[in-house]
Amino acid sequence: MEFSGAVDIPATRDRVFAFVTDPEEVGACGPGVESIEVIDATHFRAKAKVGVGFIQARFVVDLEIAEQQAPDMAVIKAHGQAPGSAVDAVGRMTLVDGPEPGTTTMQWSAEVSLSGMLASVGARMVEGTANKMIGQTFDCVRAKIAAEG
Amino acid sequence: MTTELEPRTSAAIGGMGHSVKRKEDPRFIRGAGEYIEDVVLPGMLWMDIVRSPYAHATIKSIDASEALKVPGVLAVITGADLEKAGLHWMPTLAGDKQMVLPTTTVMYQAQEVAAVVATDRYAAADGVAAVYVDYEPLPVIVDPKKALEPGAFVLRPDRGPDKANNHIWHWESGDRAAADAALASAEVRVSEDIYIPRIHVASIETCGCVADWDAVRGQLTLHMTSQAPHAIRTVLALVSGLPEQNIRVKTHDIGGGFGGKVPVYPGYVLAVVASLTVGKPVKWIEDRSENLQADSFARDYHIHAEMSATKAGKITGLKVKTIADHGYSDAAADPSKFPAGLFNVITGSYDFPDAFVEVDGVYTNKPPGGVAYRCSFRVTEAVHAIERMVDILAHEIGVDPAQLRMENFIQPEQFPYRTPTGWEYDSGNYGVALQKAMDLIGYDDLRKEQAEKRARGELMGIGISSFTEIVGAGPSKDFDIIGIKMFDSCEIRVHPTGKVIARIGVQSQGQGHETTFAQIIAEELGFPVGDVKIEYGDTDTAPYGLGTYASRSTPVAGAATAMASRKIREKARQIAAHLLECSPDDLEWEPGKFTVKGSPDRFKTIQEISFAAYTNHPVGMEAGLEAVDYYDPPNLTFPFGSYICVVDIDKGTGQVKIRRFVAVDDCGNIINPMIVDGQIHGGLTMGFAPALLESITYDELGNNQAGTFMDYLLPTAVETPRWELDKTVTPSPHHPIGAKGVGESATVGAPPAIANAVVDALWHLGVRNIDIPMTPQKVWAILHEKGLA
Amino acid sequence: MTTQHVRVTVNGTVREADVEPRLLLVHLLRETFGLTGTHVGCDTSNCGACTIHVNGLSAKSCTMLAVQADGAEIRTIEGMADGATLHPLQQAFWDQHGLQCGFCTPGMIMQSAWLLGQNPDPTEDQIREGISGNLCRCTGYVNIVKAIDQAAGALRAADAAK
Amino acid sequence: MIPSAFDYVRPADLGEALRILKEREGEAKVLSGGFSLLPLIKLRLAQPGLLVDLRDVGGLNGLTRDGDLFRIGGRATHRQILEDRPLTDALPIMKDAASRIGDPQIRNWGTIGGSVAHADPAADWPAVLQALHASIVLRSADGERTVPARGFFIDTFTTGIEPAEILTEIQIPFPPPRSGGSYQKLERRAGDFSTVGAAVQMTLGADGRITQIGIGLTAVADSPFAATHAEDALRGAHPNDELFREAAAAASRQSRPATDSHGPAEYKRAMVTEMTARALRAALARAQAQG
Repeated sequence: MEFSGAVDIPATRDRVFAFVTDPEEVGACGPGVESIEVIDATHFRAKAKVGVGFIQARFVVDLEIAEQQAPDMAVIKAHGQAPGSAVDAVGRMTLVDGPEPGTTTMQWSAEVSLSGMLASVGARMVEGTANKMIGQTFDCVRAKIAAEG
Repeated sequence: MTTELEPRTSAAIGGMGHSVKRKEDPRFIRGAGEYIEDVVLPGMLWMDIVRSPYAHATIKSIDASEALKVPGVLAVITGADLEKAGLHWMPTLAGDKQMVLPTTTVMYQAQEVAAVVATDRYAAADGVAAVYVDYEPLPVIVDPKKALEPGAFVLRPDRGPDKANNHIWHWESGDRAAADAALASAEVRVSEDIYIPRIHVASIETCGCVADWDAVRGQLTLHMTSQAPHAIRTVLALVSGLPEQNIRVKTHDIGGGFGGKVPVYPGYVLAVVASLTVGKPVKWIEDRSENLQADSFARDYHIHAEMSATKAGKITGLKVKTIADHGYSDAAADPSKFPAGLFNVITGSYDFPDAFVEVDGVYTNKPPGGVAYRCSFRVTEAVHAIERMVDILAHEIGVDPAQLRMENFIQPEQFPYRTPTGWEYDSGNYGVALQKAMDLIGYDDLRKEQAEKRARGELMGIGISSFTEIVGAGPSKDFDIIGIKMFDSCEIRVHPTGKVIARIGVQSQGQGHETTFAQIIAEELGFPVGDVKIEYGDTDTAPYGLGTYASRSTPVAGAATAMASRKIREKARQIAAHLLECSPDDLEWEPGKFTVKGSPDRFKTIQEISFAAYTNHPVGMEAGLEAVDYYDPPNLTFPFGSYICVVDIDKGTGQVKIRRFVAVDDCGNIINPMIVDGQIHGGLTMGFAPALLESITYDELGNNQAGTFMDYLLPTAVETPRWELDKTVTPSPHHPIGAKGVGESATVGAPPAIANAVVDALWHLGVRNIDIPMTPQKVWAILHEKGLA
Repeated sequence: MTTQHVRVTVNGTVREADVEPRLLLVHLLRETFGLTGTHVGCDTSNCGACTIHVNGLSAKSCTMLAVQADGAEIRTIEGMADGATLHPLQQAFWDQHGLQCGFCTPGMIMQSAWLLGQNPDPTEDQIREGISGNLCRCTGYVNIVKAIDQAAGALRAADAAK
Repeated sequence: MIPSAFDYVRPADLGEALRILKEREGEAKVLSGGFSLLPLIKLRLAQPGLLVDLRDVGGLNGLTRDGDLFRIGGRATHRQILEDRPLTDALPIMKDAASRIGDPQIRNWGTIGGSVAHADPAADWPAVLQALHASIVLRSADGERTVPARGFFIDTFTTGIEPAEILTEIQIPFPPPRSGGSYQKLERRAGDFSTVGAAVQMTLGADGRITQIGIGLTAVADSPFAATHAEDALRGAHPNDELFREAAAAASRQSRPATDSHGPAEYKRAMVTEMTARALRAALARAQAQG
């Protein structure tokens, strides 16, 4: 599954870049994240309860900032597992100056692979759900940064 | 000749030709059958299996610590544990090998990764959820054509550097040059790509076992769902090193098999290892998703067929090239010499001067494939291809498909008939069967109706399938499974009071062996069928046999039963002569008694003779009345039939509705007409299902898209057509009772009749082929493309 | 592990057990009470092999919790025959060869019994619709339909004789 | 398939049920029938901490006519609805839908409230209730509210129901004279979830024009929805086949189906057109048959 989009954020590229590469900050925006454990500067592990409605699975997700060029670009790889299911994703973010001075446009794309029971049994809900969760994640990023003023 | 067989025995005896009510039914209708899940042993533990979400991945680590904290969990078994004992690999029936548990890499979604042993099934399931396996995904290959491309990821490096690709084997039959020549000089050539997708037998009972290791006695008893318990015992002995006499395989009642219970699955081996490890009986029962996702599959054949003919419609040649997707391991139950089964029966019911067929087996990231769906030896694939091709040719040259078949059938006087791919058909009368089906359904009127409807823009189609089956594997000169020859056996013991117990090497999964085998003995010896008890499925007591699949019970073990009966009859003749004080040659046999020729009041009943065998046998003769026979058939048997199907297509939705379906079958002499009809009803339904409903598909990551009965669509009573049956009877000349086997005929014959009907409804729009299953969305897409929907 | 007390009447006999709330009703019957005539075939309530009667209504016991049945009247295949006398449906399934491997049979008979209670004289279409929640892999349904029709006749005749 | 552990309570009345839901908000899940919920729990795709079984809660399974309203209790089973002649005579669409849900065993135990609160996008009732302009009554410990079915279904498995609320009743307006409805369900096999379902309820005026129209669609978006564009095209118009085809096409354009095992999105969009047109024709015939 491939998804992409763009979001305008009322902050500088430096600030946005710092936010999205800081596990503690960006982690809280991940869907259903319950805890974040920072392993090193580019590796962290999240525990997240994700799903749709009351259909939820507890995933352990290993995240890695696989590439970064401050303050323009970052690639994050995720590898998550729940009993019987697994998810692998690569998210790419490119930051460019936004329409207003001092704002940033984040262009993003994500490739998501779902394996196991959820993919077999939940196929008719997976794509819509993944799309929504990604959208919520970026909305959250914008909202949090915007809230800093 | 094709005549109905009149029973030779009275209804009280109940020999061949009587619709004797089944002896096994009283327990089933009371819920008193004993299926594997009903087996409970003292101290029994439960095993459940951790399975891979990935279709291809490296296992970085397995952390069982949390699982071992779950109350009730006693042990977690991993591939590393098995490796220490050399048990992490096992052989498949096709001579390939398969992991029991992986040590480094998983090869298909839902592959077994670890086993959890616990005090009950709920704790075991909790344990499974608590095992954490760290995977690193690898590239997935689901398309066998991509698997064959140069540079494709090599899935089985364990096969050695000289096999550094995903090609398993090449197999061919017939004369390539002759077939090429026939095609090159043909007036008419037709060719088509036909794909027959993966399907799953999905017997309503899943697989399972209870492994019971008795350390004190050094005895392993394996209660299991198996169609071939003796072969399993031998494989277990070879793999485990346990002495074969200390292994007992016991099958109990089996809730449907259809071939899916022939292979050895890792779960069985794991339960044995678990019982050996913990010293208690261990039960493992698959759930439905495990069954649909991980057990062996049928079909998955990518066929390219070319056929040549004269303009007048005389067929001249056939050439077929096929890619066989076996998943990550070749787990077919085919005889060693036949890696593509009996696929070279593909010339079907037609008199082909020349034919050539080749098949290449390929590895992909799917569960091991190549077993059965009510037909294990690739006959369904062959019949589908040839019956589709004959129809395409008929439409192409504008000859009615029934007429084209009639003009190209092997004629009755040509039997025994040798095919260009090497088979010798025993007997057949194809034209009579087709004509009977045409008369029954009112073929000519249907063609008129179709023409009228087509003029009004309505879509109606008529499809024929005139199949030839090949069953009864098999003659030991050619047929073996992992080296064991494919004979089968029967042992009969007549007790002094004239009651009989017989044990057979085959295994019922619903076919009614307890009744039909008793009828064979009733036919041959005249004991009333109610006095004959049939046993099977316990390797400690039954004689060795290869089991029940490929419609082989009647052709092979049925013959053994008749031959063992005849041995007993000969001894009985000696005893009767002794009792009647005459020469054995002066005695006449009729079912149930020997009579002195010309003296109808001087006779001895088989019951009297039985008693004498233990109380008053001739001096110098061994006491008792017993015989055993291991039957090695001289040839296979070739049942056949003609099916005609009428469909109406809903242009709005693409839904295909089967309006009528007539099936005329010929399986030679019939033991129990009621049971034969039941087999045909079931077989037709398992032919209908993959034609319109069932298939297992995978996404590009190798996720099984039909992992529950919510998406793997077994037909209900609502969709299933109302089958109309009739018969012709052409006995097998070489089988002792002239029978041929019928369990799979209808599954083999039905799909092309349905496919031909659907294509027939759409041919005028330019449609040549639709691969099964012909789902509404597939049919709609065609109608849409043609501007009709 | 918390348990709850369940008391049910099964085929006329009161039976009790302390069970985990998650215990499926089919497992209470099969494993706690040893009534193994009720089978599990699919786990997703598609196949109907686990069909029983709960308070007179046919139900799929693999999709019901044991605790949900607390206080209920349950009838299973083991409760259908009257001693040596088979229920007319059992007799008809035998007469008409309405079973092969026998695995779906108990559920099929229990659903048919409920169906004939609702509709004593069903048409073939109504029979087929009435067993549409029960999958049989062996018989192609032809003889099952015949058996239900035979039993319907027998039950109507027995009713008329009363 | 074995569920993970949970607690279970079977409150004796509605008050107790609502109190428990409030006390254990977030982990408690209402069980009403269970034929939607338990398969998911067995697959461990849902792992509630507590199931609150409404079996003993009385007064929730009535089917009554109250003036211009049909009141259907949340615990009324599909079978009760199927067999309720006053309801199905007035609203044959209810029988169309009830007779096609699952199989007989599921209809014996599955409830309309359970199905509606579960909000599977492929379940049949939500589209029917939207076509009928039904209302949904929700109770909590703090009181009761009645919300329109339209707008209730927010997303896949997500409705406007709050965690501490129980769906107690469905209210359906009694249809005026010259009304007819139909539910057309396309399924792969008997008992399957819908590939596409189209629910239509219409009322004709004395002049034959369509005065009231409701169209609900099943399984072709994240949640069942009302095909308002099609309704707009039909309201006030004289019914005819061409108009129906246009309206059905408008319904299709408003759908957002996903490609899955039931078929590609393109096929489903086409089936929205087909099933909606069929439902419109059948509803019209029934409305006209009423005089």
